[in-house]
Amino acid sequence: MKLIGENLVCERGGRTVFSGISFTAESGELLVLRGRNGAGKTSLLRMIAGLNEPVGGQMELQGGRDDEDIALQCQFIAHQEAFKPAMTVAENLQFWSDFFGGGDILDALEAFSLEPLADFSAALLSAGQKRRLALGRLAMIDRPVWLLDEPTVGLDVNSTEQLRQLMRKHLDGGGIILATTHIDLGIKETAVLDFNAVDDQAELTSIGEAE
Amino acid sequence: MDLNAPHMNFILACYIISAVVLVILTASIVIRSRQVEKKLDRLTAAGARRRRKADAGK
Amino acid sequence: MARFEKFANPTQFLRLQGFLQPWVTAITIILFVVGLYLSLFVAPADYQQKETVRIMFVHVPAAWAGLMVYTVMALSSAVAIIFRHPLADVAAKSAAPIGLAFTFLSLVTGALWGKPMWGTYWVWDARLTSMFVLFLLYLGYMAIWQAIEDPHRAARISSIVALVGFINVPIIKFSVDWWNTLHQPASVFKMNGPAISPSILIPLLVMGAAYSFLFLALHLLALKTEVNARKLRQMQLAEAGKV
Amino acid sequence: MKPVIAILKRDLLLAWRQGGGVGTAIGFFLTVMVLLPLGIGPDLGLLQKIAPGGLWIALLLSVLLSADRIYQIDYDDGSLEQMTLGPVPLELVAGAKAMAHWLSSGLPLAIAAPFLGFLLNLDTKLILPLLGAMVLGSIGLSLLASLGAAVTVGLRKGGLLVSLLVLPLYVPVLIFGISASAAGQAGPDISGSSFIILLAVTLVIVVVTPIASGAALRTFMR
Repeated sequence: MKLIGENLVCERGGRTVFSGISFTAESGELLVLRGRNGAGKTSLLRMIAGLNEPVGGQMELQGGRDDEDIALQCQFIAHQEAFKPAMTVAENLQFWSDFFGGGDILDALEAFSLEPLADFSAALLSAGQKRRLALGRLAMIDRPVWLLDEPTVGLDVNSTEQLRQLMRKHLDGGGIILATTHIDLGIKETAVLDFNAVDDQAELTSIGEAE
Repeated sequence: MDLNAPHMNFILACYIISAVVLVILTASIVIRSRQVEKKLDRLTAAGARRRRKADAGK
Repeated sequence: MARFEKFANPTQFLRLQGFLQPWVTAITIILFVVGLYLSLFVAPADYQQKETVRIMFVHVPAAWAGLMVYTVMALSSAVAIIFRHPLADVAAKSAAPIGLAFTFLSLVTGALWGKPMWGTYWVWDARLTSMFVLFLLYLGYMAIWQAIEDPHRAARISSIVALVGFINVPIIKFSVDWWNTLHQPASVFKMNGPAISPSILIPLLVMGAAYSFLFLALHLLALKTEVNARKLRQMQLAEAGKV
Repeated sequence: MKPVIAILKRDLLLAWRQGGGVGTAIGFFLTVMVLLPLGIGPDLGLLQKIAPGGLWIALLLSVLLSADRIYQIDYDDGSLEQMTLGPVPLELVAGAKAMAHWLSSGLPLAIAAPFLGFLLNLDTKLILPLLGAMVLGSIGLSLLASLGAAVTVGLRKGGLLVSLLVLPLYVPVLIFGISASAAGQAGPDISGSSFIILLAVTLVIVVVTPIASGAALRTFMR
């Protein structure tokens, strides 16, 4: 499986956020997006998730389920956790499982050891717990491409470790991950897409197998 | 049209109000058009001056 | 997403507008002069209404133009959504105030006509009520542009609102007419008289053409302003980017 | 279809848990019921004449005001964003949410309204036809209100704008709703035919609303 983007152009409010971005990410690869804030890292993730259409260039997922467009084969974990405080943790997870068509909520709970909180109302959760709940969806819903926007924000040390194992398992299973992050995820990045390049021309700089 | 027919004031009122509203509408569009054009010319002129300065400086 | 900085068709439009504007303005003025002369001096007084029939020459064209402009807005909104044409939603936006003015005039002249006819300024006649609702649809459309800052988003949402409004215009017209017949079996006096004699019809058509050309002239100019305003915004954005 | 049912179940559960929705809507409805006689005067004969109209106007205003929050919360907490990635198009999501809004506040209001008619000295034999017309009419009212909510999601003064956008679209539902509930009051029995026309108007709304809402929501996602 291979996710390809060719000279993508993103525009927001009449201003060009980035142009001419190309990248490829194959099964088992982690592509990390780096760059200053506002360089368009999140915009690229949102573009792959089908939330905003590219003004130029095109994207392709080779080897995925061709009948579905890319967005349906992605999971996009953004800053907002999308949970309803009036419902319990289990109810929230069950809703997302039904909505995305299946997935056992136990996987989500176990991935970040949230089982004891299952029947708690989501309103009682701390920011970190809410973060773990959102990331738990990754373990529950089976989609090949993961789009993670600053996944480690708000996580403590062992949650970050749990996230690392989850990502490790996903990559070994042939999944693809694109993530924006400032810290080292502890997984060897097969490639970095640096948005800091001059005048919006981000280049894909592959890091050798060294580390 | 005889001017002292009954309800003449209604007829005249209709025509006058129509004329006034249409004139105001036209004026507002023309004025806004001139304003935008003036701002645009000023900006392009400023841009041209800066480019000339940049070329002179090279 | 519409690509606004690609000025291919706006420059074509600006050239077309530059060419058409003087001609259309001239025709509008001529039509108005002829129309007013015919309406005020040539058309005979109605045997029943006497002189007040002349109000019709400013009322019916205004109502007709108000409806035509909303149709133009709906069509250009459809083009904006389907073909993502960068000029289409601006065409709808610049047409709205003109349509609002026409609809407002049709309501005012309709009310002023009501006084000599039925003794009250406002009568819930089917046509007047439908025009009133159309007036509200215009206000709703223009309120969208005020409420949303980002022009791209405002353009898309206003196109949707115009189209939904347009689908409802015939339904509202039908329901108001139906409602009118329900409560007033047969209103004694139809708005434009039993049959229109040529002596009345010609001034009406000329005035109708005058209002339509006035819309065309104003719309061309307003559209040019919108194109320039967008260019201005782009340049200011670019300047802001450099600072 | 499972995702649509999931949304329906979730929204109904939320409406039930938060409870406030229907309560405040009925509260608002009763307020209008008090204002009408205060404005028009306590003359029972007059009130009886305007009762169906008054009930309908109170109903449509209550439904309109209770619809303001349908998409706002999901937009703010990121649920709507996740739903765009779901297996069903946004149009169906909008349809499911509008249906949930109708079931959780439009319908209860429509059922309660005729029985509150006694406040306006409503003729008791009118209660049943009014109930039938209002239940059907409330579908159109709820869906149009949800369309207004979709078009103004994320805007500051959205509430005011929703009223201006949606109320003109209420005209057909109001006109045919009232004549459907008049049950032979005005001339020959036309409530039957107007009931069918009301149904037709409702069907048009049921088709148009999800499509327009989906398009509007997608614009706000960008």
